Amino acid sequence: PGCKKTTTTETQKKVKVTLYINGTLGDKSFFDSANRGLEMAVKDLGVDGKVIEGGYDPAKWQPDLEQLAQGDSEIIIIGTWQMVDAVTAVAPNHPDKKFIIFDTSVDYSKGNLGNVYSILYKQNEASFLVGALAAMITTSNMPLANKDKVIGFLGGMDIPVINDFKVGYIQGAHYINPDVKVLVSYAASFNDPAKGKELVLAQYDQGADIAFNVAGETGLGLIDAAKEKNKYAIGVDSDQYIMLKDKDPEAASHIVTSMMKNVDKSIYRALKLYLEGKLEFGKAESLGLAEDGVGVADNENYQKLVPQEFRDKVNELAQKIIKGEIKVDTAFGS
Amino acid sequence: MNPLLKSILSTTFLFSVLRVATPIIFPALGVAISSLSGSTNIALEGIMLVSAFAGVVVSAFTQNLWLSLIAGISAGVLIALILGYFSLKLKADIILAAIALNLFASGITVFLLYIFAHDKGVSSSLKSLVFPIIKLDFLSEIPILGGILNNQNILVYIAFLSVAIYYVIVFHTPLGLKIRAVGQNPDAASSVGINVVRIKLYALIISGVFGALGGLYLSMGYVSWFGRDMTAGRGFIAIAASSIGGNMPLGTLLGSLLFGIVYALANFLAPINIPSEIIQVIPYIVTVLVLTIYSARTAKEKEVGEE
Amino acid sequence: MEKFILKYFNLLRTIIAILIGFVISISIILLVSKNSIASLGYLFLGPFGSISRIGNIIELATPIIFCGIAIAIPFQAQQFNVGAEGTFFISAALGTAFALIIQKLNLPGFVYIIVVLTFAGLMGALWGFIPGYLKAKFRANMVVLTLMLNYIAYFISIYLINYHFRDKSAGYLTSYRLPDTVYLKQFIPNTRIHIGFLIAIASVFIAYYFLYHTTLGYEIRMVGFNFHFAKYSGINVFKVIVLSSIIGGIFAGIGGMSEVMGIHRRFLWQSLPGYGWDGVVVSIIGRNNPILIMFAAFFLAYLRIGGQVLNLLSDVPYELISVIEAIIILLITAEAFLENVKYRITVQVAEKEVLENESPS
Amino acid sequence: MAIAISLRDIVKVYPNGVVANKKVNLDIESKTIHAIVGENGAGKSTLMKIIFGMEEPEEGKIYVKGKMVHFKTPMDAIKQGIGMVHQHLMLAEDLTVVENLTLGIEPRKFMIFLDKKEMRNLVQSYIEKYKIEVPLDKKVKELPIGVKQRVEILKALLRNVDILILDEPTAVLTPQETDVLFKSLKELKEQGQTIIFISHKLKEVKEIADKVTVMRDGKVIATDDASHLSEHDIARLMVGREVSFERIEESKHIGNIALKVENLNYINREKIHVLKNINFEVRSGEIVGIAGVEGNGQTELVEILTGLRKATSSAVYVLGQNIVDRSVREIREIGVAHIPEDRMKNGVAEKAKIKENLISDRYYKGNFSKRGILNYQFIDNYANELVKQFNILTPSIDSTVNALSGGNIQKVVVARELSSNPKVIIASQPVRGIDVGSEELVHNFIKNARDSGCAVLLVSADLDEILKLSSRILVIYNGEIVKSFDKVVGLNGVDLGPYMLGLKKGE
Ligand SMILES: Nc1ncnc2c1ncn2[C@@H]1O[C@H](COP(=O)(O)OP(=O)(O)OP(=O)(O)O)[C@@H](O)[C@H]1O
Ligand SMILES: Nc1ncnc2c1ncn2[C@@H]1O[C@H](COP(=O)(O)OP(=O)(O)OP(=O)(O)O)[C@@H](O)[C@H]1O
Ligand SMILES: [Mg+2]
Ligand SMILES: [Mg+2]
Repeated sequence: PGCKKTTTTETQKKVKVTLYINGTLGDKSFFDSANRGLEMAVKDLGVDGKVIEGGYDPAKWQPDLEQLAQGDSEIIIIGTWQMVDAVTAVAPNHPDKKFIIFDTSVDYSKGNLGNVYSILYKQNEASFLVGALAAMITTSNMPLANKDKVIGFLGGMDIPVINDFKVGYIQGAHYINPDVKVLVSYAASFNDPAKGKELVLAQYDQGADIAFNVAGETGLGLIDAAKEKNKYAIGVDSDQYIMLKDKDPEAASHIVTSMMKNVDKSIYRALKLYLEGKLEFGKAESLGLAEDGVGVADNENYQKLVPQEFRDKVNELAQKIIKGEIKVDTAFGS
Repeated sequence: MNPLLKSILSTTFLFSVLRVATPIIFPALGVAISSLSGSTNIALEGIMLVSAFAGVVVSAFTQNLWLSLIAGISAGVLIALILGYFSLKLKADIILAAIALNLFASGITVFLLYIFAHDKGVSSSLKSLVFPIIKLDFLSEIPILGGILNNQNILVYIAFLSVAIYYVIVFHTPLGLKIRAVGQNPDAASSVGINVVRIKLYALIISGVFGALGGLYLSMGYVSWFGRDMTAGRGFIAIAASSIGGNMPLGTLLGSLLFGIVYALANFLAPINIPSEIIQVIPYIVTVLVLTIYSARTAKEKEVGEE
Repeated sequence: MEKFILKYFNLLRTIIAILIGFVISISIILLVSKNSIASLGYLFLGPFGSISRIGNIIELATPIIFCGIAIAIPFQAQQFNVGAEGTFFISAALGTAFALIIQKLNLPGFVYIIVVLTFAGLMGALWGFIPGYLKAKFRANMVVLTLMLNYIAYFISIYLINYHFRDKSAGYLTSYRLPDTVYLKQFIPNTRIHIGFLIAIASVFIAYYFLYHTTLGYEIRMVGFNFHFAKYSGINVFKVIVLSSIIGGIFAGIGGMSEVMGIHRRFLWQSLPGYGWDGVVVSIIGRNNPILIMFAAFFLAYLRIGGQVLNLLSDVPYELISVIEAIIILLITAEAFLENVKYRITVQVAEKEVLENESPS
Repeated sequence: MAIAISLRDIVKVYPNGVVANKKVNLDIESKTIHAIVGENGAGKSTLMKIIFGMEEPEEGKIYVKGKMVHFKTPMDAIKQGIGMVHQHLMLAEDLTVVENLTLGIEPRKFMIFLDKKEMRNLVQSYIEKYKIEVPLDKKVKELPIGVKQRVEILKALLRNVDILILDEPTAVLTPQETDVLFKSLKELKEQGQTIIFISHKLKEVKEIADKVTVMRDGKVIATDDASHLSEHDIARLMVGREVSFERIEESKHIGNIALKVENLNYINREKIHVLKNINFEVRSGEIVGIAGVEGNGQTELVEILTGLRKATSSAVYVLGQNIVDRSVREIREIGVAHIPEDRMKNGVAEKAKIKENLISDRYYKGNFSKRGILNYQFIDNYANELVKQFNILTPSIDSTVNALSGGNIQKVVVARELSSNPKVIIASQPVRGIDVGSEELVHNFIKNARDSGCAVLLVSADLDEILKLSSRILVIYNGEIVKSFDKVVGLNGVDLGPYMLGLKKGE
């Protein structure tokens, strides 16, 4: 079960890329997604990729990064705001190395970060869309909808990255109908699916008929709850319907759509640009609906469950956001 | 009526109490029986984890519930046996051995998960069975109780049955008598020819069985997959539950139900608009209070005759 | 020869246990690694591979030493207080908050540092007081109390940072950065070894001296040996139980804040970091003796850094590293391991000395 | 006569290197009562544990009824018909008497369930057979110590043994209880049991034993018929010198009142009136003995006088100061020393060093420490001095107490208490489990303390001890002082007995 590819016999030198995860794989969220992006790049772009799980002890991250910078990787990919301090400290000492940091940005005014490229995602924009969709569904007469105007949100922790989803979601829901009530629960854990399920069951009991999970593994409990209570669920980060449809078709059938945060695509894109010599280091890029950094999953189930008019409305709202006609709030800097 | 209040007063709330309490009742019984034998078993966390994992994997590959049950129990018992071997035979500190085993369980399950499911988080790529939900028609006739008791997972009923089994083992079998004797005074027990190490090992094995059922419930009842570290501290909460209950059957059940109630309450209260940390902390504060009040009442203090 | 073996038996046993642990680890690595020889090197020699890695060992040992002492002091009084985890955490959170609040005073660095560390120590004492008092007064079970208090400390800390001191520019739960003046200096180039490490080492000797050379330390140990006896002798058991928890809390509190002030420079934990449990591990391995605890902490840190290097440079999966660590810990405390050998040697020595000098009656 | 047990060249080395038995040879004849005596630490208990399979010898052979055996666990010994009552009680305190008695041999129902009725029947039948009365359904912790001892004996008999080892069974018994026990033992012998009996009370040995073996320093130094040996002979063999059993000289100087107890009452948690209106005083220079069958309130009285327990109502004056509501430490500082009844529970910290045990009441004062820092140099010298003075058998003051024999542990307690320059000594069973040589030593220390002006309150169930030391005697029964004897010379057990048993009352 090695994750490392050895390249001793290659004639042409491949670009070595290391993805360092300040946590572990299996989060069903951006770490897994980033890994997918790297795998895509290994396959299609022929880079030499390696992924390293750093674990959850923050004290280790900076030394690890330093080690990697001293190693033979040309590009080091890291993610999340928690790595900002580390990369800000390490990158200036290794001008020959390139760093890509996703889901956050370094502060370029701190100087000498010309070898760092930052990727940001406007998860609030896509969350706005699923919020709007949820509001339309709860007020509809779709088979599993009830007459209460209540929708649910399950967050992993009460922190800005999570609340950025929440803010967009609520704004989207209220854009459709200001009377819709949004139940918000936090699990205080990203890996307690049993608790996630319990929290959402309670939301369904309190009148919600659709709920949106932004809680990593904990969020998988939401989908189970939807299956058990026969309600709707909204996936996150990846297309969770596609992920589940073979393994648990019944649960998958409750997922109306997923709010996609395309970490994988963005990393693939960055590496591709790099190989083409077009990636601009020393700056941050913000990827929203317009850049396909985020989106709403469009799959067979979405088409089957959600009426055409709702889907049209979602598309229409997306266009408005892209054009700037709707400004979506954010939890950052608030 | 306020929908929140309405839902708390409903049968669904009590229904969920039982469901939430179940993965605490099992390990709490496990903690209780090993405590009676004189071992502090804080390895329930690890025991539950390996059982939850083994159950799902075997279920996915055999599609046979019985085999998964056997696999889950065997895995839990195996951890208990390792704990017993090190703490009883090799005289390792049992707390330390348990900490090491919890670490071990957490690592090995994720490692094997990756091998079997090619995923380091959840086993959703493995199609696991779940233990059935029991529909008892006669129960639905009973007004409120029916709503609470009916349609629960079979393991919820088994949890309650386990409390009774625990009672019988402890108070009505020679093994139970020996376990209590060994726990109170091992020298006394060995002076009548009882093999103290063996009895403690039996208690740990039983503890492993209870813990395993708790683990199986998490991965094959509560949800239908294994997730890394999915026990999320329930093995530690179980220590509190059995301690509140003085390791006695009814007490341990009540202790676990107390947790079930406060957790379920916290879940139901979660959507109201106060900081989640404040709601999340409630169960733990309640435990400290209950434990303190309970201890104050039974304090040996007065017996010693001092203030 | 036999006498020599007997004298150093415990040391020898530990070394053999560790060697067996290593052999098992090696087997695991041979099994899973494509490049096993290199992997072994990473695991065992990696930690000494460079100044910065040696630094890593010391950096990691620092909080473990603090927590080890924090656990050992109540353990010496037979109070199974596993609350260092929560105390470490909440003291760091409160200390960070305090440091940020008094930032405006523009205290000179040295004073600022002392004030903040003292405050954190006090908070640790306060948090340690709770289980100590509840146990002494109401006989509540210490293990359970402190387990629960760890969760409570966690939620209070997260609440405090999240709602009152969160860095608004950060997407994550993290406090504002502390002002530079309050940093504990990292004094060895290429490492993050900071003044906190020196405080930890000083704490080891202070705690050792405290336990074995002061009257309060004596009282703590006597209560631990037999509290009926302590009470009968006139020792105030109530006071000792409470004080042992408080003093343990002080070390955990200072440890938590030193980690913030020396390494992270902000409060950034989102979950309990586990140093308190490491403290339990080293405290038990070190038999509650601060000096031995220090060595145990270095050893545990060495193992972890070896794992970290292995993780970075080899193909051995991350999870197996904790499996290896678990196996080594299990073996280390196996007291009865080789007990037979020791016994046989003891008998030989004793028989030689005693019986042969006696004329059989 | 047939030999029940035969030991050949038994050597036992404890893991700490102590050689407790050094090539012991011993034959026990069937159907006799065979006493084993010897100083504290002579290796008696160790030898018995070897016979009972609790310790394995390093060398030597054991024959039971002619057959060589290798016991690994007590179960093996029990199977060969050997039972043992240990020096320290071996009962599970929270279990009932029936549960304790049938532990390991429980009658079953349907193979796996306890047959509780049959359990009681079984016990009942043995109670009738051996006439040893015990309550069936009480928890052991609720029983007085004498009854616990009976439970122990019954427990051994219940396992159908024919060789019964009793390690100091009378140390905790009253004379009356001892009498009852001895009657049972004689009866048992008649019924064909072989009994090995260990005691430090030579009078008892003379009374009941057929044979006596004397051990010293891990070896057997003599075995003979009991009738051939006088108490003095045995004592001389044991300690290698003459030992006096005479009453100590009268005190020369009786001073002021040092301890005064007025209207002391104590009602315990179960609402039982344990002590009723106790009034007495002890003057400096005198020893007042409190005689009584154990469990008549002595424990509570001593604990109240030493601050370990709060009385319901009382006035207690030590040297004129009222000590009600004072802490243990304050009471000790006024000058009260306390030799506790249960040395293992209160008297020592087993796993602490001897020197640490010797300073537990004074570590914080004088030269022992300064400003909270212990002065080990002083402490070491001090402890070495006490070890020498009180003849404590140990390789070093740094040894832990649990490696000492029972008697030497008692000496540690006595050494600490008597060396604190007390004005009042409250001594509970001060020589319990101590060999005759050391007993004399301890008694001498108490006497010297008295002569230097100390007031001594001696609480003991051992009438010989009371009669040997006391200047005055109070008899306690059922929480009341039922009689006081102001003249002791010429008194004997027969005079006290009726009061102790509550048959007689009055001034
Ligand atoms: N009378 C008392 N006075 C002071 N402390 C006491 C008293 N009784 C018990 N304790 C405390 O309780 C400890 C052990 O007592 P016990 O075994 O009865 O309690 P426990 O609940 O098992 O303890 P723990 O919480 O440590 O597991 C002692 O070390 C002492 O600290
Ligand atoms: N478990 C043990 N570990 C180490 N040494 C021991 C142990 N038990 C007894 N000893 C030592 O062995 C020797 C014999 O002890 P033993 O208990 O057999 O004496 P004893 O004759 O029964 O004395 P007493 O009359 O005081 O009960 C003593 O020196 C004692 O210190
Ligand atoms: Mg609706
Ligand atoms: Mg003895």
